[in-house]
Amino acid sequence: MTATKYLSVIDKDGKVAKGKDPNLDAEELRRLYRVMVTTRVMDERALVLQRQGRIGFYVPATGQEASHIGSAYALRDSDWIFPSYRQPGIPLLRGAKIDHLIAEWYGYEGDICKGRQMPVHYSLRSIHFVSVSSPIGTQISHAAGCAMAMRMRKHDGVAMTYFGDGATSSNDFHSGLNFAAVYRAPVVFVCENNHWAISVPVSAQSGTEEMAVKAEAYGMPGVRVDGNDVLAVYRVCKEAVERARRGEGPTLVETVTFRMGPHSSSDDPSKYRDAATVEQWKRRDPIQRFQRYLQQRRLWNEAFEKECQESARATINEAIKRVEATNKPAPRTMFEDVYMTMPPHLQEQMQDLLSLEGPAAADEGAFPL
Amino acid sequence: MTATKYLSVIDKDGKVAKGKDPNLDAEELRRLYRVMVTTRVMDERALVLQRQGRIGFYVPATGQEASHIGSAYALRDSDWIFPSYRQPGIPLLRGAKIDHLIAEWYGYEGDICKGRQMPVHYSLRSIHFVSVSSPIGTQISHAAGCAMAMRMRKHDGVAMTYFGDGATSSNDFHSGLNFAAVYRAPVVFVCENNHWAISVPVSAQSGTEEMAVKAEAYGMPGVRVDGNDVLAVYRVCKEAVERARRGEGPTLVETVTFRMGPHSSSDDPSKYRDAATVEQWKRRDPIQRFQRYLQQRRLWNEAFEKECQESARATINEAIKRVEATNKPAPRTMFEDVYMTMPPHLQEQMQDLLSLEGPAAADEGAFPL
Amino acid sequence: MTVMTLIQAVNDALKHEMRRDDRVVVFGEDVGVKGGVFLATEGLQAEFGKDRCFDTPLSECGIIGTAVGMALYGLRPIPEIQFLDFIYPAFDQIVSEAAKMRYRSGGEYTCPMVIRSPYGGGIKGGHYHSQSAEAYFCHTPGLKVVIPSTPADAKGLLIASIRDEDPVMFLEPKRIYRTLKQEVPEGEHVVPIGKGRIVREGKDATVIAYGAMVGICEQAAELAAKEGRSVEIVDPRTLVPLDEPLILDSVRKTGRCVVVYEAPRTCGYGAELAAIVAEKAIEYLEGPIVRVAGFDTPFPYTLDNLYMPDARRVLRGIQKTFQW
Amino acid sequence: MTVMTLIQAVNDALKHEMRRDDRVVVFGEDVGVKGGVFLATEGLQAEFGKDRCFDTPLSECGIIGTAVGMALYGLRPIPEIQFLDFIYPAFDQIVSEAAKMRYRSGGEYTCPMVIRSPYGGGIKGGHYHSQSAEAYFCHTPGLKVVIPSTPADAKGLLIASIRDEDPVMFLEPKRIYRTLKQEVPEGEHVVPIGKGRIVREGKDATVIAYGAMVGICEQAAELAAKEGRSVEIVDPRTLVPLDEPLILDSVRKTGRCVVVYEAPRTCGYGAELAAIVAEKAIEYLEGPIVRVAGFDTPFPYTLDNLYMPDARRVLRGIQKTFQW
Ligand SMILES: Cc1ncc(C[n+]2csc(CCOP(=O)(O)OP(=O)(O)O)c2C)c(N)n1
Ligand SMILES: Cc1ncc(C[n+]2csc(CCOP(=O)(O)OP(=O)(O)O)c2C)c(N)n1
Ligand SMILES: [Mg+2]
Ligand SMILES: [Mg+2]
Repeated sequence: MTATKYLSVIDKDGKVAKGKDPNLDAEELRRLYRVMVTTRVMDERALVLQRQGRIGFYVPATGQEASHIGSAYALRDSDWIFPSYRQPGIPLLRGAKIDHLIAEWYGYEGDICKGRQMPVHYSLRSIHFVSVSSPIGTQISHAAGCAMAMRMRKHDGVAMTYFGDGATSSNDFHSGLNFAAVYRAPVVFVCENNHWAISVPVSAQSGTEEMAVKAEAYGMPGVRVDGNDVLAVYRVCKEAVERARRGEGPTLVETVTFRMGPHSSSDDPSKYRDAATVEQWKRRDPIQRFQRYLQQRRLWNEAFEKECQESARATINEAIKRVEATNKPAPRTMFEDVYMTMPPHLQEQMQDLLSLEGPAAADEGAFPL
Repeated sequence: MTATKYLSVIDKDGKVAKGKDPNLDAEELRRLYRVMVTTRVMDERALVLQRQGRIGFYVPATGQEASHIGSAYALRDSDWIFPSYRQPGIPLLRGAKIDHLIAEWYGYEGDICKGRQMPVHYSLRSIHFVSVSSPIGTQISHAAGCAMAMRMRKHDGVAMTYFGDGATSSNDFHSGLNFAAVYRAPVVFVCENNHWAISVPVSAQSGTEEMAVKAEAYGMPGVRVDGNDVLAVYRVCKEAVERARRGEGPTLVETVTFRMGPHSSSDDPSKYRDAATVEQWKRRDPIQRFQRYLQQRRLWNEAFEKECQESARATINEAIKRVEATNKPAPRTMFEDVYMTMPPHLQEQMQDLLSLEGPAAADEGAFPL
Repeated sequence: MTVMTLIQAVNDALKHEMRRDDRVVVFGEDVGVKGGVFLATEGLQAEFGKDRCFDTPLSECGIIGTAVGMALYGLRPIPEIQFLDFIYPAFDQIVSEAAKMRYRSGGEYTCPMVIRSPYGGGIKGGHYHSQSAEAYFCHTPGLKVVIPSTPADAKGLLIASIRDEDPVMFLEPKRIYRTLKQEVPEGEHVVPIGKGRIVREGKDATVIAYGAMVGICEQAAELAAKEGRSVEIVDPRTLVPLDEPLILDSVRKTGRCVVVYEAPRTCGYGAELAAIVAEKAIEYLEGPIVRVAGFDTPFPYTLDNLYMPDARRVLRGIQKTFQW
Repeated sequence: MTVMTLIQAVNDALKHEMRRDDRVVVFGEDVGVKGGVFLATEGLQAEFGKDRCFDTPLSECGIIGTAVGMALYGLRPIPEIQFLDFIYPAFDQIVSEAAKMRYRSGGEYTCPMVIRSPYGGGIKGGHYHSQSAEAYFCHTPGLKVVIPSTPADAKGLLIASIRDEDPVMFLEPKRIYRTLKQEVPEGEHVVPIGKGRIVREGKDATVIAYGAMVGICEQAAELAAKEGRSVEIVDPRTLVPLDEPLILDSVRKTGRCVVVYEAPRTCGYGAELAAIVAEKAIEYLEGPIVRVAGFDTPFPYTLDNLYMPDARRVLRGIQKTFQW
């Protein structure tokens, strides 16, 4: 854990110092909590499905719920999100259909992406959640460009983009922040510093301990915040979002958090990090922290918890059942959406495949990462 | 001109405040001056040759002599230089053969690069001056890599790399500085901020007014220095070089200077910048400034000046004559050095060309940039 | 009709589309006040303001990355890459993002944009101002690749590209930016993507060429005519999607095929043309499919006139298809 | 001889060369403690220390850019790109710098290095963990491109690549990293660059394939044998420089040619193979040159088994060369 200071709001007993509480109303607070719990439950279910061989791969976000849900909560629903693969709670926060998410894991018919991407690479246009890419960092300059467009068109939207500590080394981090600063684009860059890029620690990623300080290079404000404190994240991001909306330009927000699980279902973190640090961070669990706050405000009790957990589990399990009853996309779909209309050479290739006789090769291989 | 402070050593009257003078010996000072003058003369001659159609293209460095010569002077001859196209004085400082430089402009037989690159893209291995590339910024990560290698091998060399304000936006600026910082590589990054990237001013290049501040993002020191003051540049770079050699890691040095001429022989700067600013900078000419200093120290007089100018002109003119008496490289050379040994398919292509009858197409086209 | 050079036709098309559709924005290095190093964007900033035509920082990665973001948001970005040789810092954004966005999002997100860039040899630009990189983009599903060879086509194809719903690589043969003048229709003029043209009719051999090579092939065809050989020249105009029927019909008619391109020979676009013909029309062939191409070396400076295919080399290629 | 998988053979070759030559350094994302996501570099950091095997920041651009600098200084860098799909941020450094350094410096500066990267489909990696990008590199003069298809070749070719004086793209077919076990010579074992191999002799048709497609073609050849057709399989092993005589001899002997590759069809390396045969051996052909390739779409996740050429498709390709 780093020595540098950053904003926290909820203390270890769930108390908030005067003047620091964003004073969200009861319904909203409970909704936030419910989304965080559902996100956690979804992670757990998915990892089980993966181990059972029912889905091929998964990327858990356990431990990072406050970071991405608190920040996204600072936006209007019409604002645009340019995510990485580690913000599964945002679709839940914005009311995406759970079936869409789970169909994506399976890559089945009901998947908006038509089985073209690996699990958790959601794309949900209806909630302005832009298609997740695997290449690290590419979404950062998209967010800058989208925000530049908003500004040119004099719209009052804001773009928010998410990426990890590893992504700060990418080409797109540099160009995205530079362009955003030069054009004063309304964008908030959220760097979720979870201390690891697969097996590479932050100390081997950057000459700086902090990520927020990188904002200096672009002449924009950089803010560091306790990423396991949903209210602190919300407060800091709310300010950054308002600043952007006022036309005052971009902000880099660093949420200091920790990747509690493996990088993905294929990773074994015990090979490269010690259990003690993980244990330390367990005590800072963002859901428990928020729970204590709600308890303080008498918005949480065992019954509410039970209801949250059970309804999350039920919703997810029912969706899994529905999705598992569907099929893989038809072979024809493999040739669609390369272009708006299918050009002759793809039609020919499609006919070629569809006219084939005999059984196709079986699936093979297991994903290592 | 920017308001921000930076180190100057020589004042407008050629005086140096006590304790600031690096106290170079007389011979060395005069040598530095001579190199600066020769560089300026070379620029002037080359632009004339270009206008006369004797060479195809040229990139002047007029106004930036102190910046690149003063910095390179802080190195040992065995240290490595990773230049851009705007440090023509460094080969002169390091004693490169003038014929090699001029043959490169013509792309004739005597050109080390065998006529493969445009003028001023020198490559001079014997003086550790690494092949200049046109793509902006790529040399920055080479310098970092070279310095990493020096460190791994426990050699005490230093790498110095040069690039413009525009290059700070490049992918390689970001990765080069990041890698250098992470591995504490012995490298000095010299950003020659000449205020323009062709027609794009610094204000449209970066959200910051300074370039040195970008060092913060990498956790390395950033220093801003008067780039038209050869002693100031030398002092700052000397410190950075020593720091690197002591194993304390990289430094970003920003030399604040001005591109007095066009971007290249194809550019007309009157289209995008006003004459007044250029006039203002003319008064800060680095050669005149240094001359006043030498005068103060009684190391300069009219006779010395005349001798400097004339010998520079004579050396260059004689070399031009010698080079113009040579020929284009043989067609065969076009196929060499793609690989260490020529593979069969290139041999075949070479035979194919050499067996052709009839006159080849004439040269055509004029370079626009 | 007005007589225009190819670069003027590009400028005309940009103005036409910017007037017609306020979602169209043009940006890149030096495209603003300077109007681009070749003046393709001259006058745009003056007419349309700095929001619609602006200079960018020196980062092709950022130029294309932000263009993707703008396209996603609903604009019609036309980023300029100053020279095609400098597109590689943006390669990831083009190949991994722009090209795959529609597919990977199941068709929900799209990236309509036109990446304009001058390419090819012929201006004494040497190593890094002369490359022909079209094959990289042709090998990337999701991109369209368009190359005009005349001023009228430049205007008509650029307008079609801007209106296209997919990302288009619009590569301009800089060698003929100003060497060729031609009548170009004023105002609306659309040349559809996916349709080639017969540059010259002939019956003994088909030469396929695009960009600046079309003119070279016309010279070679004249030379061949003197030897009594009637050469047909086909210009595909769009490399992806390709007008295969036009090419195959011509080859089936003439029975001979020469493919000309200035990029390095190995794995160039001409290899694709040769492979298509060898798969679909081989039974009509009366000679080998001959490729006349740039050499498999980087682009040289002094000897660039020897590097680029010229009429002599094309003529010899034609002759070879008869030596069976 | 020891029985090894392809990935073990890679690891063995790296260790062998690192022991032999202390200028050899290995680096990339997760190659240190973790030993690489496929374990190609397992044990290297433990044996050779952090100066010679180390993790890097998440920047392919920086990985290759610094590798160029190290090579210039005299080291023998072996950067790993975690998946070939992620090489594009480094494309500029590879294409503009590593590939052109020797040429543009008149031979004074060189970039001997081996860029290792797993490529191709078959591990359920979908869109971004499955691509076959070899054609981009084959089209780039100055690079060598090597692709092994067996453990023994992997070791021998990797050692040859490390000792080569030019930059080599060493692309490893990840699909067969562990599916194939074979005896591999211990210690010194060099397979020269530029020499292909006959995988299987035959007389009726030649199938050219490399990487994971070699095994698929062997299955197809078995099926064809049942139909009474004797198929010869040629594995070029190095795509650049290519063992042309081996291929042309085989095609001249069999009179039929099928080219198999899993990359997108248009402008893939197979187009080059087809074009070479169509120029140099067309008079021996008794059927069209058939390409069996990946489709011109991005790589899908769920349907990846349909995307990659399988024995059915190769068999049909063979059959087509007989239907003239
Ligand atoms: C350009 C690129 N290089 C490498 C990878 C392989 N990879 C996938 S995730 C990852 C680490 C990402 O770390 P970070 O940015 O911190 O995000 P986190 O996974 O911690 O959320 C790597 C190296 C990739 N996806 N893209
Ligand atoms: C990657 C790349 N993009 C564009 C260009 C075209 N270009 C040549 S010089 C230049 C401006 C460079 O500005 P700066 O880095 O400030 O250096 P200066 O010329 O001022 O010394 C540009 C855009 C290039 N050479 N490389
Ligand atoms: Mg991380
Ligand atoms: Mg500059």
